[in-house]
Amino acid sequence: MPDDIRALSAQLAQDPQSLVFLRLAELLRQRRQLDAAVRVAISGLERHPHLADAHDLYARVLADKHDYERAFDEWDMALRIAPNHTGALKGLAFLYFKVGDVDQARAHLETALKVDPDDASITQALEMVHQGVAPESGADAGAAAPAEAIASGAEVAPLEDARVFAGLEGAQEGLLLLDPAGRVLGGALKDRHGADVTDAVAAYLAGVSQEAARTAKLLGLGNWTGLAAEGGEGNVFLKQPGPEALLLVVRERGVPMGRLAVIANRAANAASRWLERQS
Amino acid sequence: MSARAVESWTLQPLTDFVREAAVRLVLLMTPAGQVLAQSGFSRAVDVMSAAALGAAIIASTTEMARQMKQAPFGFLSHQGQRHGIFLASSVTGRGPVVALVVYDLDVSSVGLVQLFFEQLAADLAAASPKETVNKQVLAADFERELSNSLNALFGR
Amino acid sequence: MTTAYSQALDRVTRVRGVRGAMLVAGDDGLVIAEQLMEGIKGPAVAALASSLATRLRRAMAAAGVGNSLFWHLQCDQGALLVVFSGSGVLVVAVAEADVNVGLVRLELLRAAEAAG
Amino acid sequence: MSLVNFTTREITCKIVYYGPGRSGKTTNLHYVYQRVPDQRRGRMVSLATQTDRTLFFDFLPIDLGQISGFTTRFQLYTVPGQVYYNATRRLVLQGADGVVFVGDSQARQLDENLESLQNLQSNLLEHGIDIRTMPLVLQYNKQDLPRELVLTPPELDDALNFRSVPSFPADALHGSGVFETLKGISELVLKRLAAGSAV
Repeated sequence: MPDDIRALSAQLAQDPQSLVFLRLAELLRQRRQLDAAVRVAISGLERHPHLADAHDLYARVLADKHDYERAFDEWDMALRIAPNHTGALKGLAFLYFKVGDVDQARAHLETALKVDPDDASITQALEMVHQGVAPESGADAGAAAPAEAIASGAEVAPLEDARVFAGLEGAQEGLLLLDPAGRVLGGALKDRHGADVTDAVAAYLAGVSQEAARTAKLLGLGNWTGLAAEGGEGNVFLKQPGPEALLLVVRERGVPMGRLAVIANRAANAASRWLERQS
Repeated sequence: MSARAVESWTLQPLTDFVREAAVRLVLLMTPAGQVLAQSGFSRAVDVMSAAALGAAIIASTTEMARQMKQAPFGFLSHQGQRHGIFLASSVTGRGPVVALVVYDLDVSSVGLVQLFFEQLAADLAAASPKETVNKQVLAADFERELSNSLNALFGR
Repeated sequence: MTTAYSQALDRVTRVRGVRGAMLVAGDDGLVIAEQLMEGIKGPAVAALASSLATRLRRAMAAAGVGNSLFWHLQCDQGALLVVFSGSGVLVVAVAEADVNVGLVRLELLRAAEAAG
Repeated sequence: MSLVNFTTREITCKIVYYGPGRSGKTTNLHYVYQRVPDQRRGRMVSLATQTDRTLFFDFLPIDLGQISGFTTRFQLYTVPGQVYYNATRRLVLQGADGVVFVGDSQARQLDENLESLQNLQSNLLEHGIDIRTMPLVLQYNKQDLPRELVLTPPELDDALNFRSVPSFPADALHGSGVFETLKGISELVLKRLAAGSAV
């Protein structure tokens, strides 16, 4: 079992009520461990039956298993809970497209676009629906059929880095913004070999910030304001730009810690401005 | 995490401890091995075996300390490949309570468990009712029911 | 052995603003040696520093930046600074918020070397 | 010290099988273990030597079900009989609600029975307990052996049963008397609880 899956499983076992099942099931889905993903999704749904994200997630797993009828029901339920859930709208569009109902597919995608006009994946999917073909790339590896490509748009990173960290040095990489449950709000991380490690790092960071907060509190050090760490291959800086967010900056070892702190402060400011606009 | 208490005042301190120390199993018991509360166990009877064994370890090390004319040990720790076991006792208004704790080595540590055990001990001492419980009397027909139950148990 | 430890810790605590230094067994979060000012709870520092270190190490491994060598938890009323020695021992300093981080880091690295 | 909880309506009692080495205490527990349905018993735990002599104790939790609306559980323990294990015997005896003294009926074992009974009395005293206040039954085990080797129950009563507590002849290996003994001690222990004197 890969470490990130193990870590998420352990986190879920520790706190079965937490929303970490969303990340775990998604990771399992991406690794094509679909039966395991189903189990995790269902047990999550049992605890959070009114969480649209959970229905959306389960629907994606079902769609991957080609169980389209139940996937339809789940996306439908997600929409009943959250009528503007773009993931569910895209999912339903995918199913409609798949059965040849282009009008419904388009209608759902257009609703989604109204909710999130900046989501490039929706525009892209709309184009596909118009043309009836898919571009080569999709978030899922491998050759995606047109319909699957639309659905895979549902898992494009929820925000684009440029929007959160616009104008910052190195905004394209090495910056990650998370919510307290460890879900990615913006940014992405790649390791030295170019592999996307966003999910795995995000999963661990929530635990790091909780432990940092507890340590500061129990040792009577007040609130923690930052965590700087040197690694053999690079340096990291962790900050809390707001009560509901966690920011990680990763730079190669050549970047001095002081400079890293400056970058982190700037990124934190950008992130907190962005967070304010969201609320 | 599923926590269950025979003595309800132990429940809140126990739940807090499980969360803070990130441990897998906890058993609170009397030094004679009677279970007061547990968290994380799935079958009631396994809890009893664990309690009997845990109490036995505490009893034997306490006896060892006594023979060495020393104060009883503060805590006992055993570290395996993946899990650690931590045993310690504390004093409450209702008498001594022994805690048996099992934790995953990659999630918690003996230091963390020990740190939050101190809190648990303080919480238990604060939560324990000081007055003795009113003695109540079991129903009069209990002898007949006992007899029936024992007969049923042995299939007679 | 014990003298070597206390000498190593001595140098750390001599830095202005450092309120205590200790050697901690990284895996089990227990104190190996300590030199602390009044009011600092050694066992709590040891347990929490080792727990945070473990979590941080995993996150850093996942991020592909290698083993963590030094970290610094900045708080508004103080700081925790930690260096990893090769043998799984953490050298920990508890300090004021405005301590000279570079100097403490240097002394922690020296202490780590001395501790083996 | 039994645990009686009137809120959750649970009773847990500790019963200790006491007696000289090889008198059949573990055999009693094994028989109970075999006869009690799965869902009514827990794992039997034996801390034994390689030759199956009890080293520390055997332990068997059983569930008596609902009695007067109380979920009632018994924890059965044995102690090691060998004289040199007295420290462990005293530890296991701690907190006992009732004692089953398993005697060996063989005539040549009479002295060992007596010695073990005296040892029980003094170990209870170490815990501050007068044996006269402790629920106690006697079991005269190995009554299946040839008649010329064993003493009869009345003879054993004369020799061991000074307090005229309930006594039961038994052949624990084949099960006769095991159930009667357990029932006997259960009644004494629970009667004492019912009287409200032991809570």
